Order: sequence, then C-alpha cells, then structure tokens
Amino acid sequence: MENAWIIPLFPLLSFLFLLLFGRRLKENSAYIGMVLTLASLVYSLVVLFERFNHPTYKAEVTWLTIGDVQLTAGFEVNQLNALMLVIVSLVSFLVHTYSKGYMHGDGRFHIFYAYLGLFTFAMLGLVVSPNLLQTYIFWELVGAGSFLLIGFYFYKEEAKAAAKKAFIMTRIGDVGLLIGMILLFWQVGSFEYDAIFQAVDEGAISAGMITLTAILIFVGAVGKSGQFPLHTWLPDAMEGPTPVSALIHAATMVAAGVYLVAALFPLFAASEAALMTIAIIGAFTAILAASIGLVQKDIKRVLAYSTVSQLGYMMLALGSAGYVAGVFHLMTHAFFKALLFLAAGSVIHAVHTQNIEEMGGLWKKLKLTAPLFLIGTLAISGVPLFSGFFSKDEILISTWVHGNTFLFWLAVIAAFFTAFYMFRLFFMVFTGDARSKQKEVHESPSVMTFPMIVLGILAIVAGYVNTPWFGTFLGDWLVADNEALGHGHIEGPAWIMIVATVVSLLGIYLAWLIYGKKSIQRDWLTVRMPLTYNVLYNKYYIDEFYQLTVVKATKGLTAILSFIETFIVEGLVKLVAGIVHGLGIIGSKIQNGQVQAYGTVAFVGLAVLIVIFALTGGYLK
Amino acid sequence: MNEYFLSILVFSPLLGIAVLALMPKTQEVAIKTVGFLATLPALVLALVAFIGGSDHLKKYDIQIEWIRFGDYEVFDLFKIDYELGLNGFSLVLIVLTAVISTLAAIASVHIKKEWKGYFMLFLLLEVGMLGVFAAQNLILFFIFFEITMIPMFFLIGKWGYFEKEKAAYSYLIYNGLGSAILLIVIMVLFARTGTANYDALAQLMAVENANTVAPFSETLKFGLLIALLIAFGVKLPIFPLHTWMLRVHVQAPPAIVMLHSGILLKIGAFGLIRFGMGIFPEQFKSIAVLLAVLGVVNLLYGAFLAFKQSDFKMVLAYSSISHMGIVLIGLGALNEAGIQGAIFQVVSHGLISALLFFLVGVFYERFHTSTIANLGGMAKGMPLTAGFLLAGALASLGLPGMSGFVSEFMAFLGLFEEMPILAAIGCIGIIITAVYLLRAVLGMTYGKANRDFIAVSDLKSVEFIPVVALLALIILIGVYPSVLSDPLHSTLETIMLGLGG
Amino acid sequence: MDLDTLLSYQWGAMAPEFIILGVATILSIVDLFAPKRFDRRILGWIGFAGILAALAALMNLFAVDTVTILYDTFKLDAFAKVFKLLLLIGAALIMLLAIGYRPKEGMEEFKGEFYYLLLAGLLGTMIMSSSGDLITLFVGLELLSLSSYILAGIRKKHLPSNESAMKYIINGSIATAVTLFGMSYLYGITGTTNLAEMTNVLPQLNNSQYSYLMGIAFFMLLVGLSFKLATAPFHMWAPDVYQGAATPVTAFLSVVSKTAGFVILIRMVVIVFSNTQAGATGVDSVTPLLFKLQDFIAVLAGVTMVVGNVIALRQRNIKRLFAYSSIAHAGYLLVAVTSMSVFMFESIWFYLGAYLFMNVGAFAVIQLMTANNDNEDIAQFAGMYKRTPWLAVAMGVFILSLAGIPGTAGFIGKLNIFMGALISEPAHYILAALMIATTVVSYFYYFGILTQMFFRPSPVDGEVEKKKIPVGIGVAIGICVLATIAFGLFPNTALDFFHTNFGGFQ
Amino acid sequence: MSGVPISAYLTLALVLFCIGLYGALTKRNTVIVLISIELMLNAVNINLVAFSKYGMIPSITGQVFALFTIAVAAAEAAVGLAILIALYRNRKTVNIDEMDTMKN
Repeated sequence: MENAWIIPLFPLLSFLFLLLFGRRLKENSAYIGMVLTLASLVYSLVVLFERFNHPTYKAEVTWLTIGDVQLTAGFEVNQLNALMLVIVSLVSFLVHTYSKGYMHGDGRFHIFYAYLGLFTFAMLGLVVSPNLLQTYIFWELVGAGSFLLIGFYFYKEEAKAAAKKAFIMTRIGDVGLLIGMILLFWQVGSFEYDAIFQAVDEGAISAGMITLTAILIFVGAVGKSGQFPLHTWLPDAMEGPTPVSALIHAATMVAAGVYLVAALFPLFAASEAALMTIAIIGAFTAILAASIGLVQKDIKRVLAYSTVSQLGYMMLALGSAGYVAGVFHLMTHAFFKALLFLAAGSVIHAVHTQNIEEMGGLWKKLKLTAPLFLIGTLAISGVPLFSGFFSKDEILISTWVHGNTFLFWLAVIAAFFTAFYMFRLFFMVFTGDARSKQKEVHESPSVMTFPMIVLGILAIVAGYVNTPWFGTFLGDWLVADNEALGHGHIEGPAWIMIVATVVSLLGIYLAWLIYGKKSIQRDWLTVRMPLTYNVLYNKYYIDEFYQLTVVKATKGLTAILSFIETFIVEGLVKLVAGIVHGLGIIGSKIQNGQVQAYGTVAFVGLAVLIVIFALTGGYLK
Repeated sequence: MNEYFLSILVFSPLLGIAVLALMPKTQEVAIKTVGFLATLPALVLALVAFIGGSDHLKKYDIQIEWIRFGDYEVFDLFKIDYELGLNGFSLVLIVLTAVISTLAAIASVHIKKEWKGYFMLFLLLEVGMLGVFAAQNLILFFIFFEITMIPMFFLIGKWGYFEKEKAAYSYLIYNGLGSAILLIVIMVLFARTGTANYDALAQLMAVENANTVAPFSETLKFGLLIALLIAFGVKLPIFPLHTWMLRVHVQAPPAIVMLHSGILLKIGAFGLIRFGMGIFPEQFKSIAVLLAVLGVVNLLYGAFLAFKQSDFKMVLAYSSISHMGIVLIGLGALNEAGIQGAIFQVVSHGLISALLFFLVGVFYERFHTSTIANLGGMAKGMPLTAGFLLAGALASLGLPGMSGFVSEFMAFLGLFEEMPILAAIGCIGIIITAVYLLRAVLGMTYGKANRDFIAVSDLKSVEFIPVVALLALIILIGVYPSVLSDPLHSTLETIMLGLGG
Repeated sequence: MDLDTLLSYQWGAMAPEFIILGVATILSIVDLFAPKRFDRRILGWIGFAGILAALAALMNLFAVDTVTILYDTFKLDAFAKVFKLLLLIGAALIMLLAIGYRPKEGMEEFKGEFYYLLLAGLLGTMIMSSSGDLITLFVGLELLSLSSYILAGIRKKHLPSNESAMKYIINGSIATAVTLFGMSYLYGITGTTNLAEMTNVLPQLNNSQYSYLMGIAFFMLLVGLSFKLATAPFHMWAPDVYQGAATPVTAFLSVVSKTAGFVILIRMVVIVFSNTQAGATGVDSVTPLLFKLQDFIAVLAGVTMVVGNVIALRQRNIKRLFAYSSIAHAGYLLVAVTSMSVFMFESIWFYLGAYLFMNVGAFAVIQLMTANNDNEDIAQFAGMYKRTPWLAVAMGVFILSLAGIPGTAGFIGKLNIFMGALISEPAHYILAALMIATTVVSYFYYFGILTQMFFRPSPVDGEVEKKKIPVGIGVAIGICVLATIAFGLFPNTALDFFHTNFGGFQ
Repeated sequence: MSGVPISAYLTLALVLFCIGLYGALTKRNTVIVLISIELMLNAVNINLVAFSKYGMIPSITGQVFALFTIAVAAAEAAVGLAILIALYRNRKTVNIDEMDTMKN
C-alpha cells in the first residue's frame, strides 16, 4: 500500500514508451499497453485487499511552495480510492485487451494505445489524489485524454467537433471546480481533503461559503459527468472509437464527477442546500436523458443517454445523502455499462453501422455478444438478481428516506424509461429480421469477447457485495471509521423494491410489445405526438438553444470588441498620428518660401513675447 | 572570474558578431552555424549560474564606475556605474532568454536572405535582452532596453513578411513612446535622487521625505508609478496599447517572434515587478485594483478577439495579450501566490509562445500560409507537427502538467484571495482560451485535408531540437514547478517585504 | 595707448585667433596671386593645417588661468576655451568636407574663397566666444554672418545657392538689426558695453521700469540670436538656406554657427540677465529677471522642438530634412538653457559636441551621396547598404545618435539635458515630456532614412558602382563615427575633460 | 541742448526701426529691402548715440559702437548687393517674392 503511487505510473510508462517507439512496434503496441495495465490491475487488487486490513494510508511531498504555504502532491489509499483503483484498472485492462481486436488494422494503432495509457494514468492518478489541487490536475488530464481519444479519427469533421465540444463543455465545469477549490483554499488554507473536512467539522467555514464552494465544485462534476445542463457533449463524444466510449464515457471518466462528490462528501453533507441541488440536478438529468434515449437511433447514442441518465441516478443518490448507494451504483454501472459498450462495439464491428434501424436478427449470428448484451441490458434495467437491481434499489431507498418524494417518483419513471429504451435497443438489434445487407456477420475474435465475458460475469455478481439479503459488506466497509459518510446501509420500506421491479418489468414488457411482438405500431409515438417525438428526438433542442444563446452572445461580444479594436483603439492612434501629420502639413504650408514671411513670423513672435511679458509682468498698468 | 562572469555572459554574443563581420556574406551554412554557436556561451553560462543555485548570486555582482554627470564626486552623486547583478527572478529570465535565443537561432534556418546581417542583429538583440535582466541600475537597464529596440526594428523591417515596414514602424513608435515615458521616469528619479541603482532607490523611496537632491512628493511618486505602468504597458502590452504587437507578431519572421513574444514582452512584466513593486511598493498597493482590472480586461479582450481571427498568427498575437492579462492579474493580487503566478506566467508564456511560433515557422515554410482555413487536416500529412502544435495549444490553454497551468492557477489563486468577484469574471477567460485555441488548432490540424500533403515533409532533424527542448521545459515546469519557484524564493521575499506583507 | 601697454598684454591668449587670422590672410593672398590652374585644394589643406595648429595652440592654453586683455574686451576664460575647442574641431571637420566638395557645375575659381571665408567665419565665432564686450561680440557675430552669407551663395551659378544666400542675408540682417537694438538698450541702461562691468552695474538697478526695459532688451536679443540658433520664432530661413547652400556650408551653418549662437546666448543673455533683478519690490527684487523669463524660453524651446520635428516628417529633400532636424536639436538645447540647472553648461557643451560629430558626419555622407547629380531626394539613399555598406553603417550610427539611441553620444547628451530639466525645482516636466515626445516623432523621419538605406532596393540595380570616397571626407566620417560611439560609450572622457577645465563659470 | 529729452530720441529710433522693419518685410524690390534694413541699423545708431550722450551713465563707448555698426552695415549692404547681382544673373529678377523655388 505504501507503494500505491506506482499504480498510475505503469500506464504512464505505456504512454511514453508507445509515443516514442510505438511506430516501430505497430500492433504489438497492444501488448505493451496490456501488460502494463495488467500490472496496475494486479497491484490495485493487492492494494484493495491490503486496505481491508489496514487503515488509510497517505503520503505526500512538497510540490510547490507559495510563500509560507506548501502545496503537496501525494497519494492516499482509503476505501473509495482503493475501490476506484480496481474498477479503473480493471476496465482499462479489459478495454486494452478488447481494443486489440477492435482497432485491428488502424494505421494509428500505437497512438490509440498511447492515448489509452495517458488516460488510464490520469484516471488512476485522479483516484489516488489526497488533495483537491492534485485532483484538479488529473481531472483536467483525464479531460485531455478523453479529448484526444474522442478526436482519434481526426479527419472526420464530426470527431473534430465532438472533441472540441467535449473539451470546452467540461472546461466550463472545470472552471467552477477551480473557483470552488480556490475559494475553499482561502477558507481552509489547504487543499488537503483532511484539512477541508476538519475545517467543515470544526465549523471554521461559514455555512454560506460551504454551500457556495460545494455547488461550485459540483459544477465541475456536472461538466465531467454529463449532468444537465452540461450534458450535451457526452452523446457527441460517441464519435470516438467504441472501446473508448466504454472506458471513458461509460465506466471511468464520466464517473469522476460522481467520484469527486463522493470524495468530498463530508463537505457536501454539511450543506443541505448543496445536497438538494445535487439531488435535483441528478434526478432531472436522469429523467431528461432517459426520455431522450427513448427515441434515438444510434446504438451508441442510446447508450450514451443511458449513461447520462445513470450518472444522474448516482448524483441523485449522493444528493440524497446516499453515499454508499452512489458509489455502489458507480461500481455496478461501470461494469454493466462497459459491457454494453463493448458488446455494442462488437455489434458495430460485425455490421459496420451504428444505426439500429439497419440492424436486426443478430441473435443468431452473434452467439456470444448477444447474450452478453442481454446481461448488460437486464442489469441496467434493474431486473432482480442482476447487479443494477441492487444498486438502483439502494438509490431509490436513499431518495425516499431522505424525503425527496418528488425526486423519488421521477427516478422511478426514469427507471421505467430505462428499461423500455434498453430493451427497445435489444429487440431492434438482436431480434426480428436482418434489415440490411449484412452479408457476412461474424462473431468478434476472442480477444474481444474475453473482456466482455469478464464484464458479463461482473455485471451479474457485482451487486452481491451489497445487498439487503446477504449483507451490506461494501457499504459497511466504505463508511467504516467515517461518520460523515452516513450509514453503510439505509433501511427503507420494502415496497420500494417491488415498485422498482414492477416498473422495470413494465418497461421491458412495453418494449417487447412494440419491438418484439410488434403488437403496437412502432411509429405510434411519431404519429400520435409528432411534437413530443421531435422534441425528444432532437434532445429538447438544447444544443440549438446553446447555439442561439451562448454561442450567439459570444459572437456578438466578439463583434463588439473587434469594433472597439478597429475604431476606438486603432482610431485613437490614427487620430493622434493624423494630428501630428496635420500639424506637419500646416507647418510646411506656412513655410511658403517667401523670405519676408519668415521675417514677419519672427517679428510677430517678438511682438507677442513682448506683449505677453508686459501683460503678465504687470508692467502695463 | 566571478566578477566578470556576468559581463561575459551578457556580452558573449558580441564575439559572434565579430566573427560574422569577418565572414564572406555568401556562405549561408557557415553563417548560420556561427550564428547558432554564438548563442551557446551565454546559454552555458546561464545554466551554470542556474545550477549553481540561487543562494550565492551576490558573487556575480560587478560594479565599475562608468559615467559621472556634473562635478559631484565628493557627494558620490549623479554617477552611473556599470553594474550588473543577479537575483532569482532575473536569473530565471536570463536562462529563459539564453534558451530561447539558442532555439530561435536554430529556427533561423528558415531565413532566406542576408544571413550575415540577420545574425549580427540577432546577436545584438540577444545582448540587449540579457543586459536588460542583468542591469542593476535604471539607466543601464534603459540602455539595454533600447539596444533591443533597434535590432528588432531592422529584423522586422527587413526579414518580415509583406507589411513588414509598417509593422517595424508600429513597433518603433509604440516602443519609442513607451521607452520615452520610461526614460522620463528614470531621469526624474536619477536627477532628483542622484542615483539610479535599484536598491539605493528602493531605500530612498521607502522613506517618506527622504533626504534627496530635490524633493519627492507622494504625488510625484504616484505619478511616476503610473508613468511606469504606461511605459511597461506598451511593452507587455496592456489594452489599449497593444495594437503594435499584433503587427509584429504577424509580420516578423517566426524566429524573431519567438524572441519577441518569448522574451521582449516579458521585459514589461519584469519592469513592473522590479521597478513598480520594487521602488514604489506603497504606491503600487493603491493601483493593485487597477492592475487586476486591466488584467481581466486584457485576458478577456484578447481571448474574445482571438476567437475571431482567421490567421493563426493573429490568434497567437491576441493570445499573447490574453496571457499577459494573467501576469497583470497576478501582480494585481499583490500577494505571494499572485506575484509568483505572474512570474511563472512570464516564463511559461515565453516557452509556450516560442514553441508555437516555431511551429508556425515550420508550416509557414512549407505552405506559405498561416490562415487557419487553408491548413485544415494538417495532421494527416504532418502528424508530428500537428501533434506538437496540439501539445503547445494544450499547454497554452493551461492544461495541468504543463507550465501554463501552474502560472494560471497561482495567479488566480492570488486574485481570489483579494478580489474574488473580479477573479471569477476573469475565469471566463479560461474557458474562452480553450475555445479559441481549440478552434484554431483543431481547425488547422483536424478535419478534412484541404490540400495535398504528399510532397510535404514533416519535422526535419534540426527542427526537432527546439520543439522537443521547449516542450520538455514546459512539462518540467508543469510537473516540477519547484525548479522555478526555488530560485524565486528569496526575490519574492524581498518583494513581499517591500510591500509590507 | 602706447606700445608698452600694447606689449604688456598677454597676446599669447589670442594665439589660436592669430593663427586662424594669419592662415586666412595667407590663403586669400595666395588665392589672389596663384595661377588659375593651380589646384586650390592645397589651400584647403593649408587651412586645415591652420585649424589644427590653432587647436594645438588652444590646448596649450588650457593650463593658463583666465586672461583678459584689451580692456576686458577679449577674455580667455574656461568657458571660451571649452567652446572654442568645439568650434575648432567642427571647423576642422567641415574643412575636410569642403576640400572634398566638387559640385557638378564646378567652382574651381571660387574654391580658395571657400576655404578662407570658412576660416573667417571661424574666426568670428572664436572672437564671439572670447569677447567680454558687446562691441567685440557684435563684430565677431558679424564676421561670422558676413562670411556665412557669402558661403551660402558660393555656388554662384547655382540658382538655389543664390536664393539661399539672398534669403539668408535678408533674414540675417533683420536679425542683426533686432539684436543690435536690444544691445543698444542694454548699453543705454548700464552705460557700458563691457559685460563684466554690466554685471557690476545691473544688480544695483532696482526700478521696475528698468526691468521692463531689460525685459524688452532681452526679448530682442533672444529673438535676434534665435536666428543664429535657428530656433523659433526665427527659424524659418533655415530649411531654405540649408537646402540651397553647398553641403559643407550647410554643415557649417548647422554646427559651427549654431554653436556660436549658443555661446553668445550664454555669454550675454544668461550672464547679463541672471544679474538683473526681476523687479523693485518683494520677491522680485531678489530673483533674477532671467528666472522670470524662464517660461518664455521654455515656450520657445517647446515650439521649436514641435515645429522642427513635425515639419521634418513631410520632407523628401535630405538637406531640408536635416534643416528641420537641426531646428529640433536647437530646441533640445534650449531646454537645457531653460532649465538653468547646475548641469546647464555641461549639458549644452556635451550636446553641442555630440551634435557636432553626428551632424557633420551625416552631412559628410549626404555630400557624398548627393554630389553626383544634385538630387537630394531621400530616395537617393535607397539600397545604400548594398552599394556602400560601410558608408551606410556610418550613416546609421549618425542617425541613431541624432535620434538619441543609447550607445551613441546623442543619447548621453539628451540624458544630460533631461537631468538638468528634471533636477530643478519645480522640475520642467512638461518640457521634458515634450522633448521626449518630439524625439519619438523624430524616429519617423530618422528611421525613414534608415529604411531607405537598409530596406529599399537600390534604384540603380545591377551595377554596383564603387564610390571613390575622397580621403578628407573619409577621414572626417571616420572621426565622426568613432567620436559618436566613443562619447556614447565612454562619455566621461569628455565630461571629465570638461570638469577639469571648467571649474565654474566666470 | 537740454530741451530735447532722451525719450524723444528713443521714440525716433523706435519709429525709424519700425519703418525699416516694415519696409524690409513688405517691399518687393530687393534693393529697397536692403535699404530698409539699413534704416533699421541706423535706428540702432540713433539709440546708441543718444544713450551715449543722454543716458543715465553717459559714456563714449556708445559712439564707438555706432561707428562699428556703420561699418558693418556698409559691409552687409555690399554683400547683399553682390549676392543680389549673382542672383539676378541666374534668375533675371530682383523681386524678392519671386525667390521662392525652395519652400515647404
């Protein structure tokens, strides 16, 4: 555990090595990446198991001195960190493996692996950070890694736009985080989590300031985790290669926002207003994204909206003081969503399209992918016995117990939507007739299916670490020796579990009716409520709204400033130059070549001097 | 040896000038090699001093009597010594100057004509820049300051692009006015106290109604500080005194812009810190708010206008304005974090803009354009160039792990303590910076290829050196900022002591 | 006055003047009797040698204490010595220019006149700087003026030269008359023409009527002398005359004549009026009239600087441009006069010295560049760096020095003037600011010349004609470059000399 | 002798000076201009001589000065006329307002 700092360094090594020598290694680069992330994974597991028996370990060195203040860098292994280390390194390793098959034949194969290494390094660095500043540093770096990977197909205009959008939207959030963090620094005098919690505990910070900083920090999480209103970049980010979507935009980076809130939970917990904000934003995002997901046609976009929606769930949990529920769902979601993405990638790999309307009947052709996809779908839909069921249940209970009744029902509706659109997806892709000219559809190679199988297993079993039936091991462990995090398990009324089960089954049933059995016309919504459909299909026109407001305003401001630049700033300069020039013209006009004029000027000068002298000197009285 | 160390360091490029003067003007390769080699002694010596640590800088001081006006030897007044010295801050800037000069000399491989004259002026410019930072009295400072101006005028006017003469004149007049104001300040100080030495002046100014040759009212001190602000505001540049540097950025040859943007602009910041804060700390406090506001205005103004430009060089020019805003923000904060941030930004921006302009030179050499729209999809034909360009842009927009972040962070950290609301407004600049840089860089490197990149070669061997060296330094500072903050420590303490905080 | 008294004078004090006078006389006689085909450049060299001899004699006199002879009309004090040094050096350099001067219409037959008139003019300036009496002052002044009038018109068959001489003499005579009128009042009030006696008499006058009359006398003298200085309001002749006159004459007018103007300004105006009371009562009775008049000089200085620099912006003719530049520089010098600080003498002396080298040097180059075809457009300088690199670099040095760029004597000179302006209480901030602002304006036209020389392509592309630089001019340019840089880098070589030999005034 | 006060001489001189100046600045013919200048110089002479006799501290130097002035004035006129002749040869005019080939 003392050497946990080495975990992020393996992928960094991979990044540097591949950047320098990748070109020569070609596709063998994958092995470098795989071996090094495996090393991280193994060591993470070691650390995790050590953490079960040992207290939190923390080490730091001075990074930068500002006057008397020493900013430090270091690492910390607490429960949450240890858990995150394993999740991140595991998913990363699996994605590394999967990509060997998926990216086969790409000219910039080694670059892809280098970027993956960079991202994994940043993500692992993020989760071991013991202070806000270091968190922020890696927070930005994961953003950069994500940006590079989204724009991996740089020659595609869409990829370029998506990468840019992702970076800028998350940066808006980051600025919030930055401001919040700096304000907090001047309150506490340190970026250390411990110091912050201690200050909060001692009441050294005013309530208003806690709320302000907490919300500002949450803004950072909003950007990173694709919460409303900064969520629009995440679906667009699907322009990146699918393994990337699985790793970054499903399992790890987007969960960083949730992680951040969780890591700073004692701060948030100290402000009811902040918690409420988080809960509302989370619930709203959950339902909003889920409703958009209902009508999307791109397989990855559906998954992306589902990610947004699930992240909303996690936020809702945290906002409802359900620390364990949020982290738990973060974990299970990482597995099943990564699984779904990898499976989707496998599908895309097979049929070379992402439009679900061009798919269908793949159940028979993709014998391995299809069941795995189904597992993921069941998990996310919250069908009992799958991991998602337990974690979602925890969330609903937390919400209810915390008293957010309205948000609770929103979450329930969102769960219904989730079940519906996920099965809509499943049915459209795997059942029915093959709709397009898919001539040769092959199952993916084992290097791709192996990770899926691992995730599939986890998607089923991961939920059992924290169940009301077999014990809340995870929850108890997570909150051990820290009262601020709340209880390991929150007891809730039993009917919640039933409601959750019922709505998810209802959703599945409805999806089956429409897309499986086809007893309801598929264009039912389109025909009956074209307006609603269009609004949903166009994602509530949020992008367009931004285009009209923020972007227009920016452009307008730019135009005003460039007017100032051209006419006022430059104009003044021109004016001064013009005056000097004009004086020159007048002067040289007076210099008319007439010698008598010269004498006259001299005489007039003399006369003026004498007159003024006489007047001012008081000699003429 | 120690006594003459600094003099040798500062004047070592003159050796190169002497050698060049004796060379026939047609031998391109030999001239370029000599020009490059002539920058090395300064670099080596600067690094020696840097590695030697910042605790023993006093030993490099040199003081030789030089000019004495009037007949006041008895009172030891009105004398201008030849005195050079170092403190942590100037040492850092000297190292920066030496490094960027060497790299710019390499970047000068792209120069097409009259290499001999070019390198002679180039080396003279280097002498001026090194001297500016090493000088220990105002007049010597001013002399070196002006020495930078003349070679720059020629370098822009002769080796620049289409509107080079206009740019050269712009440069000359604005900087002429700036240095004119500076000269007045210097001469008021010198004439009325009889000394131009920094430390002596700082001591005299610290005392109210000090015993000077001619009286010094508080109003006068304040006026002098404002004049200093304007003088260095031209150099930095501060809105609305910035238009000249846009032309220079666009018209001057990239190697020269590396120096201009990398170092010359920094003299403004150096002056504000060294003289503004050093000599008039009391008055400086009262304009801190003004500085911070100007900083935010600079930051936002530059950023928004950079967003609109179609020429990448213009983007970088406005970006320089924007980034210098951060320096002002740091100075306006007037606390350790802010000032350290400002100094970091000075160094960091020097490296980053040198890197970016070097790359501009690289692709301009190949495509003869720097218009963003004409360069789309460069990553396809020149992946390395595009990659470094992207890295440079990320550094510039303050990605952690690179130097830009550390400085930006500290500057804002400082300002948030003093003026949180203003700082929050300034933070919008961080977003816009990302917006315009990505727009420009992605516009050039990503997307569909607009032109045929087949016949175009990527970075060549010699071009790697500056790119890699600069990027390495940028990352070094970003990852291990103590490399910069340690030498600055004592200087900052002195400044803070002067500010009484 | 018997022979004994005559012999009792220390005539040695006048050795430099005697040498110049003697050489001038010899030259005029030789010129008169020498055959037509006799190469009169030899006369020039003789004249040059004479100036050098005078210089040597002057150096010899530096050890001698202040000497006054001829009833105080001739006074060899430190002031006279240091300024004579400048005059002699300036004249020597200009003589070199004159020797190398060959206008296209030829002026072989007047060449002799050229040399000895130059010497006569020089003699006038030297008398002026040594005179302790209004009469000798006036005679010296007129000796200079009359020689200059003829010199300006020395190119008899060249219309611009005639015109410039005509303009010069008409304006000059008016200026003389004005000056004389002022002098007559001075004499009327003090009853003496001797400056030393005046300084004794003046402090005793304490009637405001007198100070008013003194004020008028002051203005008449100032305006009359501003003709020599080429400062406002009597500056307008300068561009026309400078343009039309032969280049060495222009150099003479702008350097030697101007120096003489400042010498007389300080000698007479400053000394006399700093001893006059501003009024009869109150504070006025203890403040010198001069201090009261400071603002007037300041205004004139300001106007001069603005006019000179601003109009220069529009000039295409190089000599005209230098005329305006010369006006501007006179304005800078007036700033030093205005401030009347402890640095006044030092700064004026140094600036005049610096100006001497840089301006003569510049005119030497101009003379070379325009000699071929009387085309004095600045486009003549285009591509000069390609054609004659060394000459271009030399010109570059002169111009940078004129623009006041560090590393050159011009910068140190300006620095010194600033010190004076800013040390006094109240400090002349506005004047200093105006001076530096106009200096920046001057960058436009100075660097315009540099632009021509270094950036523009040569109009005569292809054939790069090798100019043969006459020895004299080459030497002159060399000396000027060296001095400009040397006094810029090590100004104390000059300043220390000044302080050693100029312990104080009077 | 006593009847005429010094102020009368001075006024006369001033008037003469002004007439001279007026002539010098307005007359077209260069010869007239030169003559006007002579008037100005002579005005000075009147001043000098008046001061020499009736000044507060009468002395002979004023008259000496006047002699010098007369000599110089003569020389000036001579040089002026000589230059005018040279100009006339080239320009064929003695009108002063036509001598404006150099301006601005």
